[in-house]
Amino acid sequence: MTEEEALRLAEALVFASAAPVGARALSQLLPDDLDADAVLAALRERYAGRGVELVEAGGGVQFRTAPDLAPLLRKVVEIPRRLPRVAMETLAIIAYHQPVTRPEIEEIRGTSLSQQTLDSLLEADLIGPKGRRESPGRPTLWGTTPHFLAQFGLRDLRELPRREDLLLEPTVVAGPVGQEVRSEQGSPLSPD
Amino acid sequence: MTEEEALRLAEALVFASAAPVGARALSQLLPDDLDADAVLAALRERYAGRGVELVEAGGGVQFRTAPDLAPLLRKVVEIPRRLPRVAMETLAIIAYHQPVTRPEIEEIRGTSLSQQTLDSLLEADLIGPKGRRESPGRPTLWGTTPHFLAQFGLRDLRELPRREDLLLEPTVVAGPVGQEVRSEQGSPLSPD
Amino acid sequence: MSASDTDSLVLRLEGFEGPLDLLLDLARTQKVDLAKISILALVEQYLAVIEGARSVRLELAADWLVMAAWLTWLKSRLLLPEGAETEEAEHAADALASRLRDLSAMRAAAAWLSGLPQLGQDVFARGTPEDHTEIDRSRLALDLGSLVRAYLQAMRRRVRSRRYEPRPLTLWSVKEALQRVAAMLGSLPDWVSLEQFLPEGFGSVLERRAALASTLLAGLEMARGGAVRLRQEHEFGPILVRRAEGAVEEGA
Repeated sequence: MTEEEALRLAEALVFASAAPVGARALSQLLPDDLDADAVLAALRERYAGRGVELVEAGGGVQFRTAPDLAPLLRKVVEIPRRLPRVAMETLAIIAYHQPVTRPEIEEIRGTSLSQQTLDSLLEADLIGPKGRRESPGRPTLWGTTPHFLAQFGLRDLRELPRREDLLLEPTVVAGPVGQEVRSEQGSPLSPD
Repeated sequence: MTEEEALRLAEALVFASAAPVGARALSQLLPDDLDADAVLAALRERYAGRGVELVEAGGGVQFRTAPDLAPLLRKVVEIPRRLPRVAMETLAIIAYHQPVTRPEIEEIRGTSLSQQTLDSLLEADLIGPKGRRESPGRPTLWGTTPHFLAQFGLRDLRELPRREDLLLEPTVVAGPVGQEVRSEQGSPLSPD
Repeated sequence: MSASDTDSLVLRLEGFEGPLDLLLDLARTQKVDLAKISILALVEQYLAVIEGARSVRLELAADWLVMAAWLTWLKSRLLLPEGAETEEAEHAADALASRLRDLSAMRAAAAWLSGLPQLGQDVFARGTPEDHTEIDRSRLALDLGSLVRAYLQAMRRRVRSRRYEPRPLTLWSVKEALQRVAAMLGSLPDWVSLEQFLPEGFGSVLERRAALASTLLAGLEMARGGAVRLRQEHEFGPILVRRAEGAVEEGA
């Protein structure tokens, strides 16, 4: 198999799949002397700057439309509703504190979590149950799903910004105080 | 918009659309001086001989895997079958309410349960008979199998998220309607 | 904070997701690093807002008031001269600042996530993915998430379709007791225990007690009207009934 043939095959494989495709799935199709990662890298290069690009997300690669075309495409492609702010905050808390129980989420937000919010995240397949905490009442632990990574175009959870970096908020720091670096980090749960 | 930009847009549009894209749909996004047919023709040419090709289908164009690659892909892409929604709901109800009779499942779902659904769960070895209820007609009791636990990666049934963690009760039990539901939600075998 | 700011906060109170949300917003208006906010100033602002809101709407949710009470305690301790209690308060103040930092970080994380190009919103996957699988019926894609979702769906549909029907009342009423006592009275020669008037066949202890209470009420009612006399020999002893001939005697 030539390199060009490998490229064709990888292109077809990734194009056909509804979910991100891992290098391992490709390597099963390739002869031993061809490296799947290298083939995918060459494929990405070929699509760079095109209307459809190869991006890494959720443990594999996937073709996606270029972000700059979104305004035009939204006119013709059907778009699901965006998640409301509360759901996004809850999702962020679950992403950063996972595995986490419902009372812990409520503690961090300082308010109760509505059925609707949890439902919307479950239904969007962004979160899922991750076992139980071995503490009184054995509450369910929640965490993010692989689809969460795919949805936001993240390779893995380590791509989330570190919490201490998030705290350098440009909105709070008015004026050119940007260099101020804070090393300390709020504890995830500080009980009263 | 340059011709190259039009090509990018056409590529993204055809890629993202759930149905074949006609020249007219594309022309709505293009400036007047660009001919949609010409753009699609150029796009087809660009993809000629590649792993994915632009083909005519159903009054428009669509990307399709190159015919010679399809047999190669057929072996690899494994998409496990999903249970239909009705079967999944039935399975969930059996998991949470077992041992449970068919009329009880129908009562909970508020609709009759087809033999086909029950058969599909039996065939998949996800449920099995668990004796009979000692009541008129001696209906069969259904419960989940050990294979059910293995399929969902559970050690035992206590690993299922508890119903109260799913937030069913706190909001549902608002007023007399909820109370009525709650009292029947308890295990069917346990008297009040 | 100026008076007009306070007013607008009062009006916006319903827009806040609980006390912590409001506190964070107030901390932001101090326009400094969250690590350097003045807890005292924050407490005063919060209390001012809550006080203002109470003058407009008396019914303020409990958690707002609980937070206000806690902050009042914190403020009083922070104002004390140096001592063990101040130290305790400083710990509490640190904990509050730390919670605000964490919430703030999660806000920022949510904003960061929202800024990412989202699949299906800003970038699109292939609209017509091809399935080259020969469907292998031996494998099922089962995950706990979809099981739980299915269960929620079934239960929610059920709640929607359910109607409330009150249970029929099975308790022996005073009216029924009155009729029964009146009907039986004529055939009684002498004092009899009140319990003799109870109907037969109760399902539960509760029903029997309710019937006894109704019968006692019926007896008292009839005694007041002079139709019967009631007597009780000693405390908790049986209550006796007979037809009245003269003066009415009160039951003990």
